[in-house]
Amino acid sequence: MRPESASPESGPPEPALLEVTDLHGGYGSARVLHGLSFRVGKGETHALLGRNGMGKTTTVRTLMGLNAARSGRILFDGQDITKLSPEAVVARGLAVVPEGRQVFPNLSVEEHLIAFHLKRHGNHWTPGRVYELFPRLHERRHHGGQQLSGGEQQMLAIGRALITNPKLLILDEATEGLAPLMREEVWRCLTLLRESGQSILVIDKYVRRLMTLADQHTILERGQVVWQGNSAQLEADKTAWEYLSV
Amino acid sequence: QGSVKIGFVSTLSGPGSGLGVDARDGFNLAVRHLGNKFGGLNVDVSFSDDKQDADTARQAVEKAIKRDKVDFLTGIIFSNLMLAVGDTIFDSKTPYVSLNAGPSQYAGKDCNPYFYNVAWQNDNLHEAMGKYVQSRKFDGVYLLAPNYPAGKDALTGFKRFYKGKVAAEMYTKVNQLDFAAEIAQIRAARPKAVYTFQPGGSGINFIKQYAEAGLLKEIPLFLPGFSADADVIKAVGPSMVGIFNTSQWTLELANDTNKKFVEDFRKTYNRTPSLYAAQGYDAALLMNEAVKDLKGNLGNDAAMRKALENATFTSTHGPFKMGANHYPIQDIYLRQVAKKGNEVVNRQVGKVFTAHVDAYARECKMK
Amino acid sequence: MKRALPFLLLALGLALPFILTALGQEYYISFASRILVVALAASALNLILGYGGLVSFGHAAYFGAGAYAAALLAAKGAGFPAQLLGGTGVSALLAFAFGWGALRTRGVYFIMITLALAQMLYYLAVSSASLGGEDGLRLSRAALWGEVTLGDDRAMYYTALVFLTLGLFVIWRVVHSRFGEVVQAARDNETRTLALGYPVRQVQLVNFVIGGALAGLAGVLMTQLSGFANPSLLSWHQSGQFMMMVILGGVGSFWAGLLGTVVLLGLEEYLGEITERWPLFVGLILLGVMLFVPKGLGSLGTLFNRKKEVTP
Amino acid sequence: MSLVAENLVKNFGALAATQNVNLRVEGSGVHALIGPNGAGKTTLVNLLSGALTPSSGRVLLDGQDVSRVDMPGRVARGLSRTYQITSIYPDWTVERNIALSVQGRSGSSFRFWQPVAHERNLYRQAADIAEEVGLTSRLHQPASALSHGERKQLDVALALASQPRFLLMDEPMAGLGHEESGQMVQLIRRIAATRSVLLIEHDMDAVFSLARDVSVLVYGQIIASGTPDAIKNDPEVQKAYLGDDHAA
Amino acid sequence: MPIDLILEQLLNGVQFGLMLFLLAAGLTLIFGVMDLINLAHGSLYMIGAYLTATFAPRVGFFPAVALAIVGTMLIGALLEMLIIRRLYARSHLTQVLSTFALMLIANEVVRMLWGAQPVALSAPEALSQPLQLPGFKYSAYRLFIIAAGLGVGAGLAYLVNRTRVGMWLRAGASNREMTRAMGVKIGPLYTLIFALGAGLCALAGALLGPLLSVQVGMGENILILAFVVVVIGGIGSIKGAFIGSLLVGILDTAGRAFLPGWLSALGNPQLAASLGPALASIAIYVLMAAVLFFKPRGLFPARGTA
Ligand SMILES: Nc1ncnc2c1ncn2[C@@H]1O[C@H](COP(=O)(O)OP(=O)(O)OP(=O)(O)O)[C@@H](O)[C@H]1O
Ligand SMILES: Nc1ncnc2c1ncn2[C@@H]1O[C@H](COP(=O)(O)OP(=O)(O)OP(=O)(O)O)[C@@H](O)[C@H]1O
Ligand SMILES: [Mg+2]
Ligand SMILES: [Mg+2]
Repeated sequence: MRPESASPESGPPEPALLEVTDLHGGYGSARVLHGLSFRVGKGETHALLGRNGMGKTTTVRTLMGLNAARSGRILFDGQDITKLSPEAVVARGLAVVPEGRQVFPNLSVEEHLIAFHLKRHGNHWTPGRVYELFPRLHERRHHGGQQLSGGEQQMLAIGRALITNPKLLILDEATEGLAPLMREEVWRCLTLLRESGQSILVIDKYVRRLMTLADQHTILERGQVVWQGNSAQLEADKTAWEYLSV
Repeated sequence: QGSVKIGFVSTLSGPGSGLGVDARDGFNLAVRHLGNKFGGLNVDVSFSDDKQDADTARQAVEKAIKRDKVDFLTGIIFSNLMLAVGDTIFDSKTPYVSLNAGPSQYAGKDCNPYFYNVAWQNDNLHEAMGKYVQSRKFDGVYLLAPNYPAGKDALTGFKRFYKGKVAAEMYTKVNQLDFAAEIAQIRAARPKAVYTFQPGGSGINFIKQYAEAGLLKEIPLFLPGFSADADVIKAVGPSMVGIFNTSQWTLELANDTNKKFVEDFRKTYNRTPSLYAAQGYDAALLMNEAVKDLKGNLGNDAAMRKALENATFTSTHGPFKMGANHYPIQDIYLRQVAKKGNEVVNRQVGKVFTAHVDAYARECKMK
Repeated sequence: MKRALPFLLLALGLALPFILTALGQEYYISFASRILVVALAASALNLILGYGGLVSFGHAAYFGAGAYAAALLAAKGAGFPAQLLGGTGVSALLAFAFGWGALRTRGVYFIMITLALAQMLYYLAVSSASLGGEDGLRLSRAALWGEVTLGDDRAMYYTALVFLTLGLFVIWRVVHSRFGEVVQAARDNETRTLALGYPVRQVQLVNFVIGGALAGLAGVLMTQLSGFANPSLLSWHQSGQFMMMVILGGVGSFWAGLLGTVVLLGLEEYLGEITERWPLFVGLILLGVMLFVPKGLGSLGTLFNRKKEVTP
Repeated sequence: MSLVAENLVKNFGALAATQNVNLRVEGSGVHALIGPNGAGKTTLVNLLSGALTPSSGRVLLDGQDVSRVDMPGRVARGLSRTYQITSIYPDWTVERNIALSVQGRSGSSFRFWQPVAHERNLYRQAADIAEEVGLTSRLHQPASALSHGERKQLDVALALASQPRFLLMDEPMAGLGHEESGQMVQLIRRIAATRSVLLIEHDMDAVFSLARDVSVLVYGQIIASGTPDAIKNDPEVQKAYLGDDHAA
Repeated sequence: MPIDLILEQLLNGVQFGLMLFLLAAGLTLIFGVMDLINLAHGSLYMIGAYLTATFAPRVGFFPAVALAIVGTMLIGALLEMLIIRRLYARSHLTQVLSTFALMLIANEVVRMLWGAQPVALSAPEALSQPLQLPGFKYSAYRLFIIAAGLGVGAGLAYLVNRTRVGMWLRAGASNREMTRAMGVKIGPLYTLIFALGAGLCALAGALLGPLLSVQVGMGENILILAFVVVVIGGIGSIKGAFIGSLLVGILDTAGRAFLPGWLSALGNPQLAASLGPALASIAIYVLMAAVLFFKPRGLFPARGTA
């Protein structure tokens, strides 16, 4: 399959923060990604869409160095990170809110925020600021990760990623399991982050909401990019919605 | 030309292997001194490791009997292993020459024509120390042993000859590590002497801690010889000086066999021989003597038995005499750990028993 | 191929004494009996550990209890069938009692509590004069029929072979039954298994008792093979050895117990023959296997099987 | 057919996760339970299903007190649940996963001798249930190879296979895409036609399209109960949970 | 029984407990925090003792301890890089068999280098005079062991619970992949910690060597006790290991010191003499079984770990 052309009028390409070219990968012998290409500009909020099992999480894992890429290239901030270890990738400025939260059961909320705090990139996020964003976490700061409710864990996962002060924040289903008010909180927070110039790669099932948030959208279908474009184009394009079967 | 085949089954790995290795080295030395020949026949020894496990020992013994068709068996250190393999050996009618294990069963009611012991009956050294401590007329001796049948036997042996006051009779855990509690009890009880039997590592632990507590200078410690031999001295060091112990063998026994043994053992293995090494050496001498007597004709059961029973030779501790129950009748000496030059060794300081017969011999009705 | 394997193995088992005799290696018949007996106990552990996911570090307790029960019965003049029943029964009861207490815990705690319970039994045996202390109990070999006793190598071998085959057959049926399915489910996801309505603890306890009873059976055979029951049968070294065998054989693959026993005892025997430093080489080989075949030797077999065996 | 929570209380140390909850789930249909994160919804499911024992209060199933009945006992009485964080057997095939659950309600599991593989009907039923949740194409794959969404479906399949009369579903839609969410809504509707479903969900579209009754749990207390419309317009609920975008 | 003796025996109990703690501390660090069951822990303890015994006659006791610690840490680091790091992701059972193999190898190598007989190691001259405590004299060397145990406990508790390194360690134990995805370089971190654990083993070996037989296989029986301590306390909890070791030490010592007396006070002294030590031998196992029966995850279950 070939990506539906994004319209030429999308302007001159900004310097890309993340550039993925012809990425192949998967799990052991199971191939999931079949030649994926997309780019995320500096300061851009980019949505990765697609139905269940289409390879979104696999893409994220490959970006983070958790899965090995079989072939292809990942450029981040001008450097090739295709073969780097996860810790080296994080050191370059990526951070992830992983699917399924994966908070540490044996660390308290506060320890999550202290342990992974990285002072860099303007040193924007501190534990205190995370607590401001999620007051609920502050109430629970001495609780272990395992004692938190699902939603609380999700907040913590976001806080834990922010605290590394990343250049690119990746959220894989970050609103999963959040109550509507809370979900709104996250959207609000993402909007704020975006306005502050944070680059974001977001995966979420609330496509409608993403359209107000994201600049660019990439739709995956069976490990390939089948559509790319901005929110307005997405709104207008019927074929895109078919891929999402909404 | 024929050869004499010997199966040497001993503890050659694991924590107890120090004893087995000493016995083996002593045995090998004797074989070498005899020019690799017993009574003109080439000596062919196969060694196997019993891992201090009864069933492994039984297997090794079976292998030696059934596959290698050995003429003699020897090597087992621990009495519980000996008892586990005894029936197998006796059923096969292979003579066994024990270089250490001397269980009371085989000295008494279960004595067997195929079992010969060149070392001792297990109680011998305890009995000797009982007699010596008795002779010192201490008013109150503190007795300590691990809480298992062999430990109780040891104290029974001691008390067979010690008739004085027992300050306390205390049993410890098997394989105990720390003796601080017992040592505090001893200090508080103020006995005039302490006698203990602790096998293997526990023995070393006890002596180290007793010395470290400074008690050695206050309350004399008496031990059976195997708890204070060269291996223990090597492990504990100079703080052992002063400890009394009893043994059928000492470094300084002035017979030619012993002189040659001690000297060559030191030269060959670069360490002081222990009584296990001496016993290993003696076991080889006994076999040699029997083969010599048989003129190489090993097939005949009755002749073999007669040869082993009547063997006369000079062992590392003088002329050897086998009792009616096939356990040695021997002298037992008093030794004391002392500094000699810059070495710490056991000095011979007296003799406790002359031609001592063990307590079970009476019960033996040798078939 | 896979279906034929048990029958091929059985045929080999039946023929082995003749092969050994033909090769002039009769001594190894008794060694083979030992492998069969130990393999029965190890396979019983595989039922608990491999299929049940419960790492019991006290398996020697049931093995040894069976042995001591048989030795005590033999001293009272009981015959072989009575010893078998008695030994197996005592071990089953013991496994029930120990399992009942231990199954409150999980994971490493389970390892340690089973160890503790077995250690208690060990110290009891060592310090008890009526159980013979360190020396243990001796017994004479039981009569099988007529003049033949289990002291005869071949009689012992075939007896062991019969019981190992029986034991493995029982394990196979249990593992592939509804019951076995729940046992494995509880291993893989205990909470969900409870939520599906299965009485996980009871199931695990029953499985534990089956494993314990089979180990007791092996213990009885052991006394007939060796002529004694002694504390080392109860020791943690023995428990550890069973565990090593199962892990080496491949946890939860059906043949783990047999395979692990053959390889481990075989290695020790072979290397012990050629060098006094055998532990060094056994260690190196075990390490090599674990580094390169982490799921145990049994998993090598799955290279040939289409259906993947499930390991925790 | 009724499932009743009576003055249920659950404390975790100082934290009162459930405070005097009274809830009645009756007859076929969907009873939705909504509430902010950490309100105690999962805790309530745990109490109802028997995974947790209440600090005080009672759980009644068809009028009988089951507070002291363990989880298997409640399943035997027709009460099953799904998990917020999927709980399946990752190394087993989808088919074996479901068959295991079918087995639980069809005869004793203390059968030691018959090979389970010969029980064709178990696998037939498993295949039917896989069809119902939409996993037919995945039947012979190990569950570990399923995507996140598919695992959710499998989780529901496991609960369904134990033939519940009452089904407690803890966020079945979480992590599902639009299409799958839609399918799940259909599925729940079908399930609820003959069974009593207590549905916990943050996806309000799903909740309001499915539920017959809605209860709102906040800080361990039920603050409102009623029809979807009544709840939608309840100002308390809007303030505590829904926010503006669901108003009217 | 005089009160002084009771106090002394209590102190003996504490002292024995802290002896075990020296070994248990490293064990719970590796086992609880890195989630590795390391049976070779006892071998590192043995190596520490042998190295100290080798150096002590040449350079004196304390420098020898330092050298042994450094040496054992190097061996530990090497071991981690060559073998142990391949085991983290493996099941506990694979770890058990692999480290058991390491134990066999270590025993044999030590036997090749030092021989089968035990070697000598004595307490330093400086600590040979007992100290006068109120009521009784007590071995200065054993007091030194108590101090070392307390120091190690405090240091480790601080490291694991208060420092970022400790947090990374705990995070890595529960979810290695996610910890890497948070930017923690787990590889070198684990090498370091394993070496630290080896260093603690060496310290234990060096300090216990003057009281216990330094011989091949010396680590195995004491390792079981250390595991008991760790499990009673709750795996991964330094505090738990500390309390657990005190409990075990005091119970074991009290059982040996007082039980026979109490039993004979109840009647038959003959029975008491044999029943007492029999009970004392299993006392700690009874304790462990009882603790786990009522608290299946130990006294101080570390948060969230199984
Ligand atoms: N560990 C694994 N081993 C093998 N295959 C896997 C594994 N994890 C996922 N897959 C397969 O990879 C494909 C893509 O999965 P991925 O998790 O990337 O999808 P996704 O787009 O994130 O879906 P979702 O929206 O459900 O999270 C799926 O078909 C899945 O079955
Ligand atoms: N085992 C536990 N120990 C201590 N506190 C707990 C435990 N389980 C839950 N909690 C606390 O109880 C409260 C309720 O948790 P619960 O998981 O029931 O919330 P929930 O309503 O399901 O939330 P969500 O919608 O986010 O899943 C939370 O504050 C949580 O931190
Ligand atoms: Mg995903
Ligand atoms: Mg919840």
